[in-house]
Amino acid sequence: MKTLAEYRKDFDILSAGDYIYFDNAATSQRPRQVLEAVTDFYKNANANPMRGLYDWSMEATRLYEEARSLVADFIGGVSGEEIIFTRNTTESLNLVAYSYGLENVGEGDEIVITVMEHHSNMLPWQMVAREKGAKLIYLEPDEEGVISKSEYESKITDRTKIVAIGHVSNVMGITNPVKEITAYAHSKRAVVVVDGAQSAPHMAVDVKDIGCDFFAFSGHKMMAPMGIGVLYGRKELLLNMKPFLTGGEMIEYVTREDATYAELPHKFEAGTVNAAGAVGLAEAIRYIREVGFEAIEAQELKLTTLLMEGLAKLPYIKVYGSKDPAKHCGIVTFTMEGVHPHDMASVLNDDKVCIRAGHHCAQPLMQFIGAGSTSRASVYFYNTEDEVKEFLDKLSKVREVMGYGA
Amino acid sequence: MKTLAEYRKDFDILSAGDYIYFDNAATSQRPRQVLEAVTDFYKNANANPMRGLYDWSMEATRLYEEARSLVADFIGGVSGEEIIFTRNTTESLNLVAYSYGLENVGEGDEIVITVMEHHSNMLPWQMVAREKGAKLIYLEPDEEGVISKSEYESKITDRTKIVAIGHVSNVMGITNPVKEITAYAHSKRAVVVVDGAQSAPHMAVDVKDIGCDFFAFSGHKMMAPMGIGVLYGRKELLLNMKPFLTGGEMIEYVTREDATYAELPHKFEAGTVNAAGAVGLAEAIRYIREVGFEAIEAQELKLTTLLMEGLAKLPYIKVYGSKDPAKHCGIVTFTMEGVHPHDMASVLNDDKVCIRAGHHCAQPLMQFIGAGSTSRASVYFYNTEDEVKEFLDKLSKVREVMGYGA
Amino acid sequence: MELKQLYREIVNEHNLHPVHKKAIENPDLVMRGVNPSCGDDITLSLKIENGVITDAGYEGSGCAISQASVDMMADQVIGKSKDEAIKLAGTFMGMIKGEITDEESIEALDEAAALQDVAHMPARVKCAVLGWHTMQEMLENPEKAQG
Amino acid sequence: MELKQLYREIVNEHNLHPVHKKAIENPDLVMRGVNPSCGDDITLSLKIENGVITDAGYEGSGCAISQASVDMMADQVIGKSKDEAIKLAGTFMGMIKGEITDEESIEALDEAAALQDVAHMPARVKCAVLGWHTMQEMLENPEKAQG
Ligand SMILES: Cc1ncc(COP(=O)(O)O)c(C=O)c1O
Ligand SMILES: Cc1ncc(COP(=O)(O)O)c(C=O)c1O
Repeated sequence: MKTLAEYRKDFDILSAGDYIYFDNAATSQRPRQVLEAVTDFYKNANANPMRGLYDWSMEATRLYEEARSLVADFIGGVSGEEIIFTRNTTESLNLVAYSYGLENVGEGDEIVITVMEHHSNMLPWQMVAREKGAKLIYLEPDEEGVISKSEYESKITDRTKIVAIGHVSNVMGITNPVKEITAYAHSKRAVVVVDGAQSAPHMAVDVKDIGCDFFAFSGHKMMAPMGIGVLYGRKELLLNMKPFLTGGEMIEYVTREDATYAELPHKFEAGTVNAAGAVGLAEAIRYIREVGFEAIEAQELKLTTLLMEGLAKLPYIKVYGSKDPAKHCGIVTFTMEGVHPHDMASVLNDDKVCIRAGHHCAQPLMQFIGAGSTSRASVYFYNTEDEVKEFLDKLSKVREVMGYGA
Repeated sequence: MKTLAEYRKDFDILSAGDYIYFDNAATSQRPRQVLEAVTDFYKNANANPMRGLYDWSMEATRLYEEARSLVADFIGGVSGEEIIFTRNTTESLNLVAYSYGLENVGEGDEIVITVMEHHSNMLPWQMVAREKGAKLIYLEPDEEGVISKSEYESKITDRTKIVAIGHVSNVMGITNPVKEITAYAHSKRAVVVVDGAQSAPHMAVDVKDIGCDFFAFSGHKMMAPMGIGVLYGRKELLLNMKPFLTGGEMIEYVTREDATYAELPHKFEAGTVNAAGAVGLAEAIRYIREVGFEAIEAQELKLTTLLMEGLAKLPYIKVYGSKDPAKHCGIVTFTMEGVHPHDMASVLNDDKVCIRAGHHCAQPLMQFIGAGSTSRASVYFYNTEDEVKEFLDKLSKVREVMGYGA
Repeated sequence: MELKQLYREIVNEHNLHPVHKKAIENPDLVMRGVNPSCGDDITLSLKIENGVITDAGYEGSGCAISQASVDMMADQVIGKSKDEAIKLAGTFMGMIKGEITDEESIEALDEAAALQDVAHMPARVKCAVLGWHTMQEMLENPEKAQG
Repeated sequence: MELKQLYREIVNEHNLHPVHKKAIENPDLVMRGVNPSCGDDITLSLKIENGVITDAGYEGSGCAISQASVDMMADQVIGKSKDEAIKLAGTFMGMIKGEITDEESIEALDEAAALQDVAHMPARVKCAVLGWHTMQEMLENPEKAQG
């Protein structure tokens, strides 16, 4: 079995440079194996899948559908018909908003989301609420980032048609009780959409166990190429939904007036598919399985603990969310007294440390926690303790650079 | 300067195998340079573009925006603000249908398309017509595939709000008079959408010269990776359009109720962008420029001429569209008496020849020309005369295999 | 069997000189079967007396594999009971999908067993099973098959 | 200039001990300037007499670069005519975008010239120009700047 240090060597960008990459919640790095899987696809079997009657196209189709099966398996053994390939989480969530939301939400109905949502799981619901005259209700977390039972039980009601909730917050790192919320929402006959962008890369996900109706995630945050994402949807719901994008590959018959649509999941995949992207995602899943979520979680916890312990020693640093590193999913958001996050990020960049600063596509959460802007360090399993130590060391010098003496 | 034979060596899949790939209208092959540009991106500057304050993210942003400028230049020197990156032509056309069509077409209005359209430039307009109670009007070509002046002048009227037309038909190979149609449509104050999926890879396109309002194409048909496409839109129109997909990266401010949107073109690019795909598209454009459209068109004409001359000698073959090879853009669609196209494709595949058989995502055109299904051979500049000869030789033996004697 | 050999030795004969490509008199069950991606489109008719298929015919068009397959099927099922025919259809579809490979089961298909190699041509699977699938549908759900 | 040096030698002083970060009395022009992606948010006030800027002040919050830049700008433009100020803003923005590089033009910016290296930090360009852009806007379109 390879050690984590050996896995790290699969990432040329990490081995090559002297950069510390702590912006994994934005996008991950890709191991050589994934890049090679994509290149091999183009070198050996590149063709437009789905319709060709020749070897390359059949092989491309096989690889694409194999990727679908692997994804179906990866999120808990659902059926391949329930897996739709999209570009990213954002497109997956928009698909649900347009094809399910606009059709099933009416005037006076309610849609429940949380104030922690990424804009991608917020704006589509604002759109549905606006178009349909429905009300958008926000769940609010406590200090530690937790959505309490009384919070969701008081706001999810018989009027609720859709509950859309992030599995893991990209700012607080907290894992929301999606299973409990789903059970409660289902008791009110609401449909539940889970934004898994920040969970799928970091923990074993079982959508059947969660019980949710839709689950969305992005390949690029879990070592797959950019440009490939996933939407899981329960078959029963997908069957009754109108297509979203229309065009080639998603039809059975087309006449001048109308069309009948292809079977699931093709009904939702219009146009030439990103087969190479799907092949890359399949390879990323194989890679994750080889490393194993146990090892991934253990390393992330070790790094997060070290990070939070180090930050706690700096009196001018404020960390958001839970005090427990195990509840951060590798994501630590913080501010430094007197130093704007953008200046901090620039100074750290000068030391070849990559962190994110800003609103993290979660402006309402920033308003809620009363911070205009914050800094975020997010790790993945290929990061090291040495990197965390070096980061803390560099960070402790930022205030001096910013004129606050030593 | 490299010869075409030398360029061909850049395509590992073509050099490696003994396959004749004549399904270029479905998707092209990619040269090593494009695959390497993508891999290099991931190896050197991979990060989520647009928001990062560190070197990798700034470099990723620079490369992504450089790709945009190159695309803007490639289609005739428009502004980068007018270039929206999408997944493919299908998504580009859906964007126009949803964000422009649904807002600007009303009951009793008319949308004019042609019966030759690919489903991707047909179903979105059927959707708009259905949702809005508008009428979808079909332009019909003559025997040679030509849309005559009287045809479009009689059907584009004051009631026409949108004219959506393929630049080059993916079945007939004919180039439609998009410039003339645009001028006429504009005189009726209709907006013109051009589907450039089959033109952009094969000829110099100048959208300003055409005068159209929107122009859509796919990277994967012009040697770029799968998963990246383009929509050009006139700034004036884009400015007034609502966003299509919503989420991260396309906003300025978000409150709990509402959001204000980012400037063009970001307003239309929600979620993590496919920067690596854009980088691949940029490299493909550089590659096309190096080869040159003159050389590309000359080679395609040579091959098409040889192909059509050869087909003309086989009495049981019927070719669709113009008799003039120069009017086929490398696309030749045909049928063989007594042999179903699917059987033909299977038999040819047994001889390692890749052609497409079926309805080519253009069922209404199939009904119009009275063929349930046809075969299509489509070439690109990297194909050779030897391949055409071998193809003709193999083709001439198909009827024997299918039981028609020698 | 190699593809060209399959055409030459089996498929062409049934495709070019079908025995059952015709309307039959007073059919008891009639059903249309369509394969949209290929354009194959057949209408299958069965005559059934005392639970036994006494005649079978089809009309329509499609690729050689779909036509030959349905012609062979008609050959096979005439004289068989409904249940036997349903079972045979299951065997055929299992074979084509590569799920049934034991010789004994496959031998029961007689001449149609020759299509086994279509299992290696995923793009043609739908063509090969069209007739069989249609027959299974109409025997299992006779209420859907107009008489 | 290296980034840390830039902070230490120029930016910090203006950021931590700004001279003009205050309301001015009876301003003639007031305008808010916002940089949504960063959250920088300032309100700039100018007092203008006979076409000459006689006082300038700002309030709000933002990163050190945006704050220092506007503070230096205020220093620079007090005593200058509206036209000179507009021209200076053009020079500053040209310098930051890397379009103006000749020393002579840049020297006119006095201390603000030190921000030239922000041209190599694309992500910070918007921070550096916020104040200048706002001033240019309000001088060119005084009707938009409430008094
Ligand atoms: C004319 C035409 N329009 C649209 C498309 C759709 O392109 P894509 O599948 O890349 O979205 C194609 C190709 O399949 C085409 O040939
Ligand atoms: C929680 C969450 N949801 C949604 C997204 C959007 O993902 P993408 O940009 O890949 O569509 C992200 C990441 O940016 C995220 O962190």
